[in-house]
Amino acid sequence: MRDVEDDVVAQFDVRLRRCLDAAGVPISALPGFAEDVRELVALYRGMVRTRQFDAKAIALQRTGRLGTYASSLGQEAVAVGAASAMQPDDVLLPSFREHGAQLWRGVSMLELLLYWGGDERGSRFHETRQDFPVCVPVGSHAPHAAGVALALKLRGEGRAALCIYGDGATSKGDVDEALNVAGVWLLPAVFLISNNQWAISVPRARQSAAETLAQKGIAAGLPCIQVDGNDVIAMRDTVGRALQRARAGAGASVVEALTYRLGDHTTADDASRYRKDAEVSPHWAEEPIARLRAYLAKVGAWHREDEERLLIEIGAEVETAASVYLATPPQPVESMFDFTYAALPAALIEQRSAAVSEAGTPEARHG
Amino acid sequence: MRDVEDDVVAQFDVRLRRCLDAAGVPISALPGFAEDVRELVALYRGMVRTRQFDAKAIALQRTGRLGTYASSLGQEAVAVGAASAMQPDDVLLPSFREHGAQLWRGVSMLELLLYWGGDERGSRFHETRQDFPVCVPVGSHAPHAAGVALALKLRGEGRAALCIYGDGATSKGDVDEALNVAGVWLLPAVFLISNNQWAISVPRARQSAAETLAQKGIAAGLPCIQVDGNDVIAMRDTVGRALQRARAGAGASVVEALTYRLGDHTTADDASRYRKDAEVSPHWAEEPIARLRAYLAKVGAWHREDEERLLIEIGAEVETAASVYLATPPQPVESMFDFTYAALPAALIEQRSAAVSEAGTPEARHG
Amino acid sequence: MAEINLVQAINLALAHAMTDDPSVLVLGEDVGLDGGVFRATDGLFARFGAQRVFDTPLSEALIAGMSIGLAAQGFRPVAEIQFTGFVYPTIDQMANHASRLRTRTRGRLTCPMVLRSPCGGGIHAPEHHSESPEAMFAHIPGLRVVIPSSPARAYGLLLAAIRDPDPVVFLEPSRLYRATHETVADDGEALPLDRSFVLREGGDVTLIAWGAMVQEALAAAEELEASGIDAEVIDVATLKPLDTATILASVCRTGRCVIAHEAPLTGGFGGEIAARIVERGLVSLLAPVERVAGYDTVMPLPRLEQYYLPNATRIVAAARRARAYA
Amino acid sequence: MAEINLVQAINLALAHAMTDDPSVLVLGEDVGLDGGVFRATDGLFARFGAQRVFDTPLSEALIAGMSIGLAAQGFRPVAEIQFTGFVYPTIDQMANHASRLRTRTRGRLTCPMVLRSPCGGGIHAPEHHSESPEAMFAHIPGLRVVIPSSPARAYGLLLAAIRDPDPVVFLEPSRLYRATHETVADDGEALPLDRSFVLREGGDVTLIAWGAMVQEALAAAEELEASGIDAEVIDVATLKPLDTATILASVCRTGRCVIAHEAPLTGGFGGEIAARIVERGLVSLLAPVERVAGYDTVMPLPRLEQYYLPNATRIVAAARRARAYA
Ligand SMILES: Cc1ncc(C[n+]2csc(CCOP(=O)(O)OP(=O)(O)O)c2C)c(N)n1
Ligand SMILES: Cc1ncc(C[n+]2csc(CCOP(=O)(O)OP(=O)(O)O)c2C)c(N)n1
Ligand SMILES: [Mg+2]
Ligand SMILES: [Mg+2]
Repeated sequence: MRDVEDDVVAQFDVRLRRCLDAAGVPISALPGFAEDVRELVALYRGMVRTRQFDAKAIALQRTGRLGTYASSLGQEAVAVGAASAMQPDDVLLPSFREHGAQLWRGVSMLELLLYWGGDERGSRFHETRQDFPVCVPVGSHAPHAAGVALALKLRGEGRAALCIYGDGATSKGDVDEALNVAGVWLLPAVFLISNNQWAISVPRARQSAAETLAQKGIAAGLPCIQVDGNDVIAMRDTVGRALQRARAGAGASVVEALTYRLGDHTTADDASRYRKDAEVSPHWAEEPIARLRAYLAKVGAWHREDEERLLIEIGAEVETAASVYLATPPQPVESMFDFTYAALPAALIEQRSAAVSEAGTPEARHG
Repeated sequence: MRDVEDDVVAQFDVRLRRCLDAAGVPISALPGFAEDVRELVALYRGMVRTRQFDAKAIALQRTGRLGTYASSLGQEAVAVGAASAMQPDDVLLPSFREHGAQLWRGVSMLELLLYWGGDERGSRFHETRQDFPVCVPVGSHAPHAAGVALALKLRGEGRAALCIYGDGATSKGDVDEALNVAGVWLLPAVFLISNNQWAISVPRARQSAAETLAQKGIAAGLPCIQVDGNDVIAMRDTVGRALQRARAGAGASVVEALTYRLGDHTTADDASRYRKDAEVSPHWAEEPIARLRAYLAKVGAWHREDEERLLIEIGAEVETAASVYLATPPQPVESMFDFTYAALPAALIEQRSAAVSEAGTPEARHG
Repeated sequence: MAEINLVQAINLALAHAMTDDPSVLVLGEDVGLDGGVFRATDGLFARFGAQRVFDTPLSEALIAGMSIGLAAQGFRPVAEIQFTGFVYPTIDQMANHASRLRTRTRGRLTCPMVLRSPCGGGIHAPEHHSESPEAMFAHIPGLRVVIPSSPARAYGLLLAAIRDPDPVVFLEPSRLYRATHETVADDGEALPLDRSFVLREGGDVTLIAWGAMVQEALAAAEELEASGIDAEVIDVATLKPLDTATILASVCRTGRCVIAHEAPLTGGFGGEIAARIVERGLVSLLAPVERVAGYDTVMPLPRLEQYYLPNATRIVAAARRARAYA
Repeated sequence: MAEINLVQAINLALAHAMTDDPSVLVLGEDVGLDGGVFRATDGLFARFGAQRVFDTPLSEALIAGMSIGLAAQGFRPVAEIQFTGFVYPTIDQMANHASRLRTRTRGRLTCPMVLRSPCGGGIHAPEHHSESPEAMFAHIPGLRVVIPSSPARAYGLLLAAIRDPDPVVFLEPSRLYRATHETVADDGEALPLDRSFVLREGGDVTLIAWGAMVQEALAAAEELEASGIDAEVIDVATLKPLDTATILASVCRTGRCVIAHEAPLTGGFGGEIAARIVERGLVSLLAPVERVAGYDTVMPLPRLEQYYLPNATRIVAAARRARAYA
C-alpha cells in the first residue's frame, strides 16, 4: 500500500518497562521508592494478602458458601502495584478481578466476600467512598472513568481516575470511546489494561491483531506503555508516573500490564477445556510474589520468620473476615426496594409490602 | 512516563499519499492507470455528475420537494476515487454522504432522489444488488462491513467490502470493534475515513487527539495510510491497493482521506453558526474537480468544448431524474407492512387493513 | 412575558437550572456553539462557558456513561442525544449502570443525571430520526421517564428532572418543539415527577396520551364535543413512575378509554396502562380499553409517515367505538 | 432415545441445522473450543470447524452487527450473547438495522439471523447475569422474539428460528438449561413461530407464562388442582408475533387469567397480553387480569433473588384472587 516517497506524517512507538527479572534480579536502576524496603515489604504484604484472600474465596465457593468468584492468582502485582501508586483521593474504577487493588484501597475482606456472596452491601465501601464498585459488564466502566476524570478536572483538584480492565475488554467499543474523549479533553485518567493473556477461552492473539494492547491508546492520541505486570516495582512506578502526569494536568495515558491468569477464568470455568497445562506451567516461574520475595531476600530485607509471621497475620485476617461473612444475616427483603430511588414511588411502596409479606412464608415459596 | 532504557517493542508510522498538488501539478510519478486519460476523464465525469446531482438535490430541498439532504460538495474525489477502485462485485457500505460512490456503482439518480425524498424504494438499487443502503446511524455500518467481509472470505471469492464513514464516526466504538475483528480475522475489508474536518459543528481537532485518524487502525493492528482526498488519482490508487490487498487475502486496512466539507452539514444545518467563512474559503483552492481539470487541460486532454458537452449531458440526466422523481407517486400505504417480514404475521394483516382503510380518507386525517 | 415554544422552554429550564446550581452541566453532540441541532441549548455555551457546556465526540454510549461518572462525582449532567434513533447505544449504560448505581452501592454512589432526546415523528425527518423508544426505558427499574407535551410542562418537568436525585430519561416530542406556544414564567417552579395532568375534564370517555399525541387527543376531544361526547384528556407526562391513580380515577368515572401513543402498538407503554386499568378498574369498564398506536412496522420514511402516525381521526374513531360498545 | 436437558436440546438443534444447511454459522464469545459458557455450542467447533464456528472478540455490538452483514450476504448466523446483561449493546443493531434491512431495501437485502442469549434468574449468577429483557425486543417491529420452556420446544423453535428468513431474538431461560429433561427426537422438525402452546387444559383459570415461569405455572396448576381449581396453562413461547388467538380462546372460556413473567412488572410483556385480552375479550372477563411479575426493582444479587423471582406460590395466590373475584 505504501510507496517509499510517501511522507511520514506521524510516528509512534511502544516501550516496555521492567525493573526486576523473573528471578527478582534488577534489570535497570530501581525507582526511588524502592530504596525504602518498607515500601517494598508493604507491596509484598499487599500481594500476599490478595492471594490468601483469593484462596479463601475459592474454598468458600467450592463449599457452596460463595457465588461464582474470579480469582486473581498470579496477577497480584498488577492490582497492588497500581493501587499503591494512587493517592487516597484518586478514584479507582476496577473490573471484577482487581481484588488486590480494592483491598489496598481499604475495601474490607468482609465487603468483598459479601459482594461475591451475592449481597449488595459488599459494594458499600466504608473506607473508600468514591471508588466505583466492581464492573461486570466488561469495559463498560471506562466511560465512567472519563466522567469521573472530567469531574476531577472541572474541580481542579489534582486528582486522577484509574480504570482497570482486561485484555478482552480492549475489544469493547465503549473502551475506545472513553480513551478517545480522555485524549481530546486531556482528562486526568489512567487506563490500565491487565493483560492476563486470556478472556475466558479466547487467547490474547485471537482478541486482536494489535502487536501490543498498549497501542490502543494511539488511536486516541494517548501516550502508551507496556509494563511487566508481574513486577510490582515496575507496576507501581509506571502507573505512578501515569497518574502523576494526569494529576498535573498533562492528560490521560494507557498502560498495558503483561501478566498471566494462572487459574481458571472463574470458579464456574474449566480452563482445561481450552488451554493446556503445558502452556500454563512456565508462567509459574514468572509470578510476582516469589519474584519480589527473591529480591527482598537478596537484599536481606526478608527472612523466613518474616514470611511466617506474615502468613499467620493474614491468615487470621482472612479467617475472621470469613466468619463474620458467614455469620452475616441477609439483608431484609425490603432492601431490594429501598435503594431503587432516593424516595420510593407510590407503586413501589405497594410492591414492597407485597414482597415483605410474601417473604414472611419462605417455606410456602417452595411448595 | 518513559525512560530511555525502556525497550521499544513496537513501532508505527502513518504516511500520506499525494499525486497532484492543489494546482493539478503532479508531485510524484502517477500510478499506471493515470497514463490512460480516458480513465481520468471518467473520474472527472464521475465527480462532475456528483456535484451536479448535489446542486439539484439542494435546489429540490430548498423548494420543499426533497427531505433533508447531505451535500458532498468538495468531497467528490473521495467517493468517486474509492468507488472507481472497486470491482463490480465488491460490496460498498456507505455513509450518507457518498453519493458519488453510489452513482459510480450504478445507483440511479432517481433512486437517490427517492431515498432523500423519503421513499424506501430509493434503497432498492436495481444495479448494485449487494451494496448496502446509506447508513444514517453514524458508524453503525462498520460491523456490517466486517460481516460482509467474513462472508466473502468464507466463500473464498476474492472480493472485498469497502466501508466509508466520516471523521466523526471514528469516535464511535462500533467502528473500533469492527476494525479490531477485521484485523484479527484478516478480513477482506477496507475502512475509508472521509475526513471532511467537521462532524456537524465539531471540528476534527475536537473529535480526537489522534494526530491522524488513519492511526485508529493501529489499535487493531491494521496498516493505515493517509491520502489527499481531494486528489482523485491518489484516492483511486490508494483505495485500489488496499482493496487489492484485501482481495488477495492479506487483510484489512484503514485509509484516511483528507478532504473538506465546503457546504453546510445538511440542508437543515447553518454552518455559519459555528465556523467562519474565512476558514472555509482557502479550501476552495484545493477542491478536487478544478484540480483534475487543470491537470487534464495541461496534458491536453480536456478543452472548453469537452466541458460544455459534459455539463449539458449531465444536466439533462439530472433533470430527467428529477422529473421522473417528481412524477413518481408515493408507495401504497400497504407497502409500509409488506416488507416488515417475509410473510406478514396475522396481527399485521389486520393492522394493514386498518391502515389501508384509514388512508382512504386523507382529508379526514387533518380534521 | 412572551409566548415561547417547547424547545425555547427547554432552553429556559436549562439556563435556569445552570444559573441556580453550578453542578449542572450540559453535554452532547453539537450542544455548544451550534446550540444543538434543534437549538435546545442555544446560547448556553456563550453564557456558561466551556466548563459547563461540552461538545462531546460522536459517541452516544460514552455520553451516557460519562454522565454516570460525572453524576457519581456530584455533578448533575444533562446529556443530549441528538435524535431518537441514536439513543439505543445508551441503553446499556442506562440499564446496567445509571439505574443501578444507587442500589448496587446501597446509596453510597448516586446518579442524578438527565438524558434528553427528541422523540417521535411528524417532522419529515430522515431515517432513524423519528422513533419513539419510551417503552424500553420505562421498563428499566431505577429510571424515571418523562415526556412533556407543552412548553410550560416541558419547563417545569425538566427542572424537576434535573433536580431529581436519580437518573431521568427526558424525551421531547420534536414535532412539538416549534408547533406549540405558551406563556411560561421563568420562575424556577418544578412540576411533580409522578403526576399525570388532566388537561380537559369530561365524563364520557378518557383519552390518555403523551408527547405529540396529547395534541391529537385534545383535537379529538374537540371533535367529539361537536358530536356531544364529552372527553377527558390526560397527559401522562411521567411514564415512570406512572400516576395510576389519576388515570384510574378518570376511567372509573367515564368507564371508557382510549390510549394513544406513537410507538408501535405491540410492547408499547399503552399495554402497561391498559393492564393497570383492567387490574384495578375492571368493574368500571363499560367498553374495552382502546389503543391507538403506531403500527407494528418500522417507522416509514417521510413520504408515508402520515399514514403511520396515529392522529385525532383515529382517536375519535376509537372513542366512538368505545362509546358505541354495548 | 435418552432424555436430554434444554441446553442439550439447543446443542442438538444447532448441530442439526449446521448439518442440513452449510450457510448456518455459529459465532459469539467462547462458543468455539470452550463450547459456550453454558455448553450450548459444545462440540460444534470440533465437528464443523473454524469455517463455521467463530470465537469473536469481546464485542457484543459487533457480534450483532457482523451477523447482519453475514445474513445480508446469504449466511444464516446464529450468534450467542453470553449472558443477558450483555445484550443491551446489541439493541442498537437489532432495532436500527437487523429489523429494518428488508423493509429499507424493499426486500433486496434480508437478515436471516438468530441472536441467542440465556435469560432470567434463579441460578445464583453474578450481577448482570439474570435479567429478562424480552419486552424490549418484543417492541421492535421486524423482529421475532422466542423463549422456549422445555427441551423439545427449544429444539423445534430454534430450528424454526434458524430457518426463518427474518431476524429472531431467541432467549433461553438459563434456569431451565439443566433443570428440565425430556425425550427429544432429533428429527429436524421445526415448531411454528407464531403459536402458543397449551400445556395443560383447564376450565377455571388461564395461567399464561413463558420461559422459566412456565414451570412455575405448571406447579401452580398442580397446587390449584389439589384445591379443586382447574387451571389451563399456556406457554406463550413466541412473544412476537404473539398468538393472541390461543390466549383469547382460553381466557374467553375461563374468564380469569394470570400472566406470569420474571421481568419487572412495569413495561413487561404481560401488559401487552393483558391489553389484548381486555381489547378483545372484555365481555368474557369474570375477574381482573392478574399479573405476577418481577418487582420494579433492579434484579437483586443472588442472596435476595428468591424474593424477587415470581413463583408458583404467587401464581396460586393470584389465581385464587381471580377465582374469588365476584
Ligand atoms: C460485556 C460483557 N460481555 C461478556 C461478559 C462475560 N465475560 C465475563 S469476563 C469475560 C472475559 C473478560 O476478559 P478480560 O477482559 O481479558 O478480563 P479477565 O477476565 O481476563 O480478567 C467475559 C467474556 C461480560 N462480563 N461482559
Ligand atoms: C450515531 C449517530 N449519532 C448522531 C447522529 C447525528 N449526526 C448525523 S451526521 C453527524 C456528524 C457526522 O460526522 P462525520 O462522521 O464526520 O460525517 P460527515 O457528516 O462529516 O460526513 C451527526 C452527529 C447520527 N446520524 N448518528
Ligand atoms: Mg484477560
Ligand atoms: Mg466529517
